[in-house]
Amino acid sequence: MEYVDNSQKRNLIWIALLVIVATVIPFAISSFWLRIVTGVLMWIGLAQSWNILAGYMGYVSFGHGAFFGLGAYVTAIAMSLGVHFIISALIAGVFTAAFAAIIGYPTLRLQGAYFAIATWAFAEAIRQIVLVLPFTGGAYGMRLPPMLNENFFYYMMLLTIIGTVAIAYYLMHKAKFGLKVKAIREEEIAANVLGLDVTRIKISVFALSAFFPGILGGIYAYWITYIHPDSVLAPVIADQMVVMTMLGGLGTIAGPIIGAVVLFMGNRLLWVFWGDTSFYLVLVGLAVALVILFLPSGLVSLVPRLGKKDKPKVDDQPNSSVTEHTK
Amino acid sequence: MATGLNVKNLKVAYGNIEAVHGVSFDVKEGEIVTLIGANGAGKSTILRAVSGMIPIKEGSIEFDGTLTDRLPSHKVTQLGMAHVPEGRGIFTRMSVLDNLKVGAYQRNDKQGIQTDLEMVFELFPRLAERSQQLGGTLSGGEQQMLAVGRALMTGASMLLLDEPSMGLAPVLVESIFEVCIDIREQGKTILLVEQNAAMALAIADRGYVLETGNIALSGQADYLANHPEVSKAYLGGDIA
Amino acid sequence: GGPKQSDDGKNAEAERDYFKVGVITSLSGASVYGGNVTRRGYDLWAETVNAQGGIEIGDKQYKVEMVYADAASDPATGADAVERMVTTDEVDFLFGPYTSGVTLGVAPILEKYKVPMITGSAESPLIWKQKFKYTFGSIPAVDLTGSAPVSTLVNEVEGGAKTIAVIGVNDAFSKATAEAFKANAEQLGLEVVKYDIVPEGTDFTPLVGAIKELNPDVLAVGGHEQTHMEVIKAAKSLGFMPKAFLMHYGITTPDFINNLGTASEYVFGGAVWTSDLEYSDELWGSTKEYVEAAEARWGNMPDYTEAASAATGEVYAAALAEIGAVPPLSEEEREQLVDALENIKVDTFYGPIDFANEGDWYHNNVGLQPLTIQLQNGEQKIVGPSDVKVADPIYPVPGWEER
Amino acid sequence: MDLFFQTLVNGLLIGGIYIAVAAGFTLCFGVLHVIDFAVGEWVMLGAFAVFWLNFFTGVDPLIFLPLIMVLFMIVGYYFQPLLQRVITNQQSNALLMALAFTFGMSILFRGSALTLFGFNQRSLTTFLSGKNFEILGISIPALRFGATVFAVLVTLLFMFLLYKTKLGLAVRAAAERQDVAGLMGIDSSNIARIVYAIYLGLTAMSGTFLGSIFSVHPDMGLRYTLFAFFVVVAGGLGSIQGAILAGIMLGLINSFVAVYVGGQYIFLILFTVLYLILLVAPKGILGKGW
Amino acid sequence: MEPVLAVNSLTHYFGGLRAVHNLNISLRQGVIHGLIGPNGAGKTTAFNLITGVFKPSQGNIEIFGENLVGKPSHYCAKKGIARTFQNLRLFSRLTVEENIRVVQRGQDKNLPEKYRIKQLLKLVGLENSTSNFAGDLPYGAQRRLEIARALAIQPKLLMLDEPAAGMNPSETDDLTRLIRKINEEFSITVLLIEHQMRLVMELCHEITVLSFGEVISRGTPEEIRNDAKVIEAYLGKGVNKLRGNRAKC
Ligand SMILES: Nc1ncnc2c1ncn2[C@@H]1O[C@H](COP(=O)(O)OP(=O)(O)OP(=O)(O)O)[C@@H](O)[C@H]1O
Ligand SMILES: Nc1ncnc2c1ncn2[C@@H]1O[C@H](COP(=O)(O)OP(=O)(O)OP(=O)(O)O)[C@@H](O)[C@H]1O
Ligand SMILES: [Mg+2]
Ligand SMILES: [Mg+2]
Repeated sequence: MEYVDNSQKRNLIWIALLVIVATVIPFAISSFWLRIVTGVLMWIGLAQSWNILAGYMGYVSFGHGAFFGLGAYVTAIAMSLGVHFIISALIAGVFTAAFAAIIGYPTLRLQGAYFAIATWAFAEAIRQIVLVLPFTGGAYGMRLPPMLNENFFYYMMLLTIIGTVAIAYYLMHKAKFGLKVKAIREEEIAANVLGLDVTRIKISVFALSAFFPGILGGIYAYWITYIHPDSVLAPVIADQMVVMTMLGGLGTIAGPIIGAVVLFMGNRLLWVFWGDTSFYLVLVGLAVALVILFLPSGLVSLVPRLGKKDKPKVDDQPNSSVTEHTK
Repeated sequence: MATGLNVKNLKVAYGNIEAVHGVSFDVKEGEIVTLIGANGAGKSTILRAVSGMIPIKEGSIEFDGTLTDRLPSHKVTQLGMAHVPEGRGIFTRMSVLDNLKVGAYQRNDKQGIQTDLEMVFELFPRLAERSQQLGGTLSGGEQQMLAVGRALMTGASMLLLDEPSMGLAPVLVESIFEVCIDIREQGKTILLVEQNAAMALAIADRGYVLETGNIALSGQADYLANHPEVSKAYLGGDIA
Repeated sequence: GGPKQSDDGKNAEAERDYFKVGVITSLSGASVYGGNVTRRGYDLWAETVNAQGGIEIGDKQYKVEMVYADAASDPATGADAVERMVTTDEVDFLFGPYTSGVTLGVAPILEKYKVPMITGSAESPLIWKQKFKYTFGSIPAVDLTGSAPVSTLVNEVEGGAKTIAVIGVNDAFSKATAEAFKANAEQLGLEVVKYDIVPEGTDFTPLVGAIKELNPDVLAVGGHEQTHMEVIKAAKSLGFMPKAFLMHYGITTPDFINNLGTASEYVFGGAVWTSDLEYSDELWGSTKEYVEAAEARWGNMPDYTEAASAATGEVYAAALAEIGAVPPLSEEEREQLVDALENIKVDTFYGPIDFANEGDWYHNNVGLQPLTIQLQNGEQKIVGPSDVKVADPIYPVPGWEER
Repeated sequence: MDLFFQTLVNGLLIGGIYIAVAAGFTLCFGVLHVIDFAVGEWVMLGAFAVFWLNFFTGVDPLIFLPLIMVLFMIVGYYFQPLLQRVITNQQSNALLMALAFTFGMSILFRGSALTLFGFNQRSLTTFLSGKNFEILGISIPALRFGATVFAVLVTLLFMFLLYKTKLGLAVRAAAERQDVAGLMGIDSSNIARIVYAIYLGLTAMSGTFLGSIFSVHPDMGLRYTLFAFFVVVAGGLGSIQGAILAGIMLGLINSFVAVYVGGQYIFLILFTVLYLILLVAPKGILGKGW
Repeated sequence: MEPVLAVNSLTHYFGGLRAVHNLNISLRQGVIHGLIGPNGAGKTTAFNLITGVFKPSQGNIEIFGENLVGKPSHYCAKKGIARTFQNLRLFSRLTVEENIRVVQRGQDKNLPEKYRIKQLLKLVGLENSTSNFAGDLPYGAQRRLEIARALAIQPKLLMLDEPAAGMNPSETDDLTRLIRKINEEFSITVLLIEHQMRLVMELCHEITVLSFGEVISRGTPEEIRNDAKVIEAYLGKGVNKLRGNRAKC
């Protein structure tokens, strides 16, 4: 018991430190790097959201870019109607979550690769719809009123990301909900037969994993000031969520964070140093392939403490772990 | 040249956990030898190691005079060993007939294959009825029949059977053991893992009792069948 | 807001004896082709200027140093690139991206830091309607340039086209091109028998098949080089030959001609510049000399995008000379530079460059005359408007078999 | 009426192109359970290989088809163990690992091609290029026709291989359970390498056709990854018959939508149809996918 | 008293194959009912129909008088049906403890003593493996874990599909005791599929014999053991015949 308390205290100290560092970052680095860090944050959130679905529930979505893009468009449209940004971004999150719930109902009946491709197909369909709809600007894209305040966007991203990570951590590692989700990943039929409302759980997870990308899309839109189907609805957005998570470590909290930092930062660093030619792409590609080849459990496996799958401690009071989780 | 199977000091590990701790045994040509032991004793692990499905950690395995412990499973199979794995390993997306044909993959004697196919169908008429059904949609017991049938199709000189009677109706359990006897009469060798130790010892020549990765006892089948501890632990007291 | 560094940085930095010039363009991604074309133009300018000792300001010469960043055809990456150029690399001014999308993504950041950018491409009219103070463009928007070739085909050829089919790809530039073609055609009384905007990556055979059935006099296409090549290939493979093909950007690229061979012959296009024009120029001497230099450097005939990009540098040089600012430029000097750019009119090998100060083409170059060109014997010939043409338009054009 | 038949023919021929890229891909998925993200880049590399061969020798690109096949089969045979390493790792989801790995490879290939060959558009001109012949007033583009015939022949050959030969039996067995296939005397790892080799050979060959029908450049692959996914999924992952049918169906939709509905809606309709197919027939239109 | 489970003229087709035909079963509160029959007779299919995994082609399924046809599986579970699977379906990458916790309704500490994780695991002899991954357990242990997991939802009816498969006779005897205990101490009605007659004959109060999807016999163990039809179709003659066989050679 002693030990547990200590380690919790230690964790708290770590978290406190991280929060302080995160808060002061904007004052410590140049605006260029602040931009990059803001981008990193965004990708952490996207990868983490994807991980909620794929890592814990085992449903690999290739359509998550669509939620990001929808979020961006909903925000842009709402703001063009005069709605305040914060409200617009929240509307975007709720909209994408609701949309995911609707599309999830039929789609989540599919398994494995079929689910993956179906999500990809609807994401493409959405991109095409946005291209032809009258109020999305089509191929001309949409412009948002610029508010060029790096710090603001940094903190918005940070806030959302903390929210994503915290919710993912709480739901998937602490609450019983996470166990149910993992049970579905392991054996859907058995989970259903033993009383879990599999359909409802799957839809909730899908909606949750779409909620944050929706908000992030909204922040992105306002941050970059210009959105276009090719920039916010491109398939490569989903691809990157996948690769970042795999790179970092699937089904862990730290994995997507590490993956996003490494891939996005790495990409940008290579881009800064070798970006005057396309050579940096060779390095990016090579790096991804090599990590997957030699570190199949992702980069988290380099840090054993982080890579550890969430296996509860063996103690003589199995009940104690239960009480602290459910609230 | 030594024939049959000769295993010396076999150690097998899954990751860091050693499941079999230095086991030696042999099966002579034309014998039925049975391995009995509780859940998790390491019986299946030994069979997997012998057929080359999993790598071994230490020791040697010799089959018909060839050292096979470093050979991949398809090479071992080509030497004439057929393994009915635990969990049956049915090709679920292939028809029953194709499953059986895969069994005969390494054979080229059309005539012999045909004869064996007829033999299998005679043994398990259900398979003949369902020859076009996909393996995966068979009932559990039907799959077990298919797994055994498929092994018979290999024409191998030695069979490793991992719980062939599991999930089979009592009548079929009998048939399976009868088949074992038939096969042995054809001069083939059988290494049999069975939970139904009474039945196994009833048809076997010799047996080994495995306890948590070690051989605890071995001897003639009758000796084991009448051994009080074996009887208590694995036969469930008196034989029904 | 913004980090202090840029402010102190500027003042703190010691005098430089060269200008730092940022180049943001697509070196990878969807628009890699055009991105590299613009880069060729920018590079040739820098090399030429430096070979001549640099930009002359007062009695001193200042060389230029180019700093590149790949926008990867993505607005967000472009925005990162600009931020880096401005705050870390502290460039004095910028050459802009190839695509309109990236331009729209980076323009607001330039407003924030007050750094001017001239783009040698980005022809979507959308940009100029936003009225960005620090963003300029040296190629006239496509809604302006699309008019000339249509009017040539209607009014300046024998028989005159009566019907037209217009297709375009659904990206900003291509769609604007198609719209311009259509609008001009309708205005000139042409019957538009088909108008369709297709998503990128479609197979053109079915559409071309349908158009063949309608048999219009002209098939006009809004797209980039790849689109144009595919449309021509599709038409040829279906044995369809209208009286004229009308395309816009892309047919002037060397790849279009190299890859299609005789099939590229007689295609009409809109342009604001061809190598046939005879302008004089301070840096290179004349259009002809520029073309020779570009050909020697890159092994290909320059097209109008490459030329516009090369000429862009000359505008900066002229404006800098006019205000007499030396590197590094302070914020004040950059403001002056923008003022100068707004008012200056520079004669280059590319033609006069004169940025509008108001209206829908705000800060876009309105100094040029839109031209109708036609590929004849592998060269772009100006065939209209009549007062500037160097060759007669060939119409109707010979069939596939007669080449 | 002519337009209708012309549209029909165009659709069928587009379908042929789809099938050409999808044939190997579906085999690759069916047997190795790998969704190769780099499929388009293999197409691109195949096209470039032919381009350079043609550039230096001047011989017609189509003549090189067998050579390309062999060349890329060798590449595939030696490349596959790397991929195998990724997918047989026990602690991870093979499907995802393979996806991420091949995603990396696709960036690598694209970046390399861009760096080495430059951004130019190149064209392959074959003896069929730009030719067409007419039957009953309908023009049939020769090159596309050739590609379709090629694709259909290759696919039929595969079906024969897979369902009528002993090798096919072994391939199907290994596809399902490598360990058990080993117990039947099948060298599964070698089979996997052979299958991957065939897949690459085919994909590279289709690159020859695609490069001549469209054009050759480092980014050309993206589009074909799209097509390949499309056909393979609609047909049912791993089902060759399904791929043929799906290819044709999608080609027809493509063509008829372009002509009768509006080019604008082509992809919107295609993707919606794909999505609906998945919902209604989750194992592909023939219900034969994995 | 109302039967726990009442199945009426249940029929199921797989394509053209009739797997279950006109099956009637009625379970009184508290019985252990055996469902036996040759391989492929339709036993597992019947389980799948009752638990809502498949939708029957025809027929009725009622639990305490409430119709279950067309209801999703989790609804059946809520109404009190729990089951195990012939081909194990544990949550392999969850620990033993988690396998149970995840299906429990409510918090462990608020549940009746005997339904708490600790007690359940003790009941099936897995109290020392709480933090092992379920997938790493030996086969027999996995079977027992499945039973514990099924119990954790506090069912009224427990359906076991070949719980003794892969167990040796002495383990089977342990299992026999376990099932009896569950039946008596938890007052749970049990429907059991099994091929090990040792267990079936010992435990069941009544047995239904299926063959080709149809009931061919029903009765007490004694009646079934001596039913010629059942011997012919299913039981055979037993181990002694083999003994004789070996002696021959
Ligand atoms: N794939 C595996 N990974 C890790 N451990 C394993 C694996 N397979 C078996 N084991 C462990 O190795 C030991 C021996 O298992 P094995 O399957 O050989 O036993 P067995 O005697 O065949 O038991 P059973 O009668 O249940 O089939 C057990 O402790 C088991 O948990
Ligand atoms: N999905 C399916 N498609 C076609 N046939 C099926 C399917 N599932 C089961 N069957 C067939 O239905 C019959 C009944 O199968 P079921 O699994 O219910 O048998 P069982 O009585 O449980 O047998 P066992 O004792 O061997 O487990 C079998 O003949 C089986 O082959
Ligand atoms: Mg075993
Ligand atoms: Mg069964």
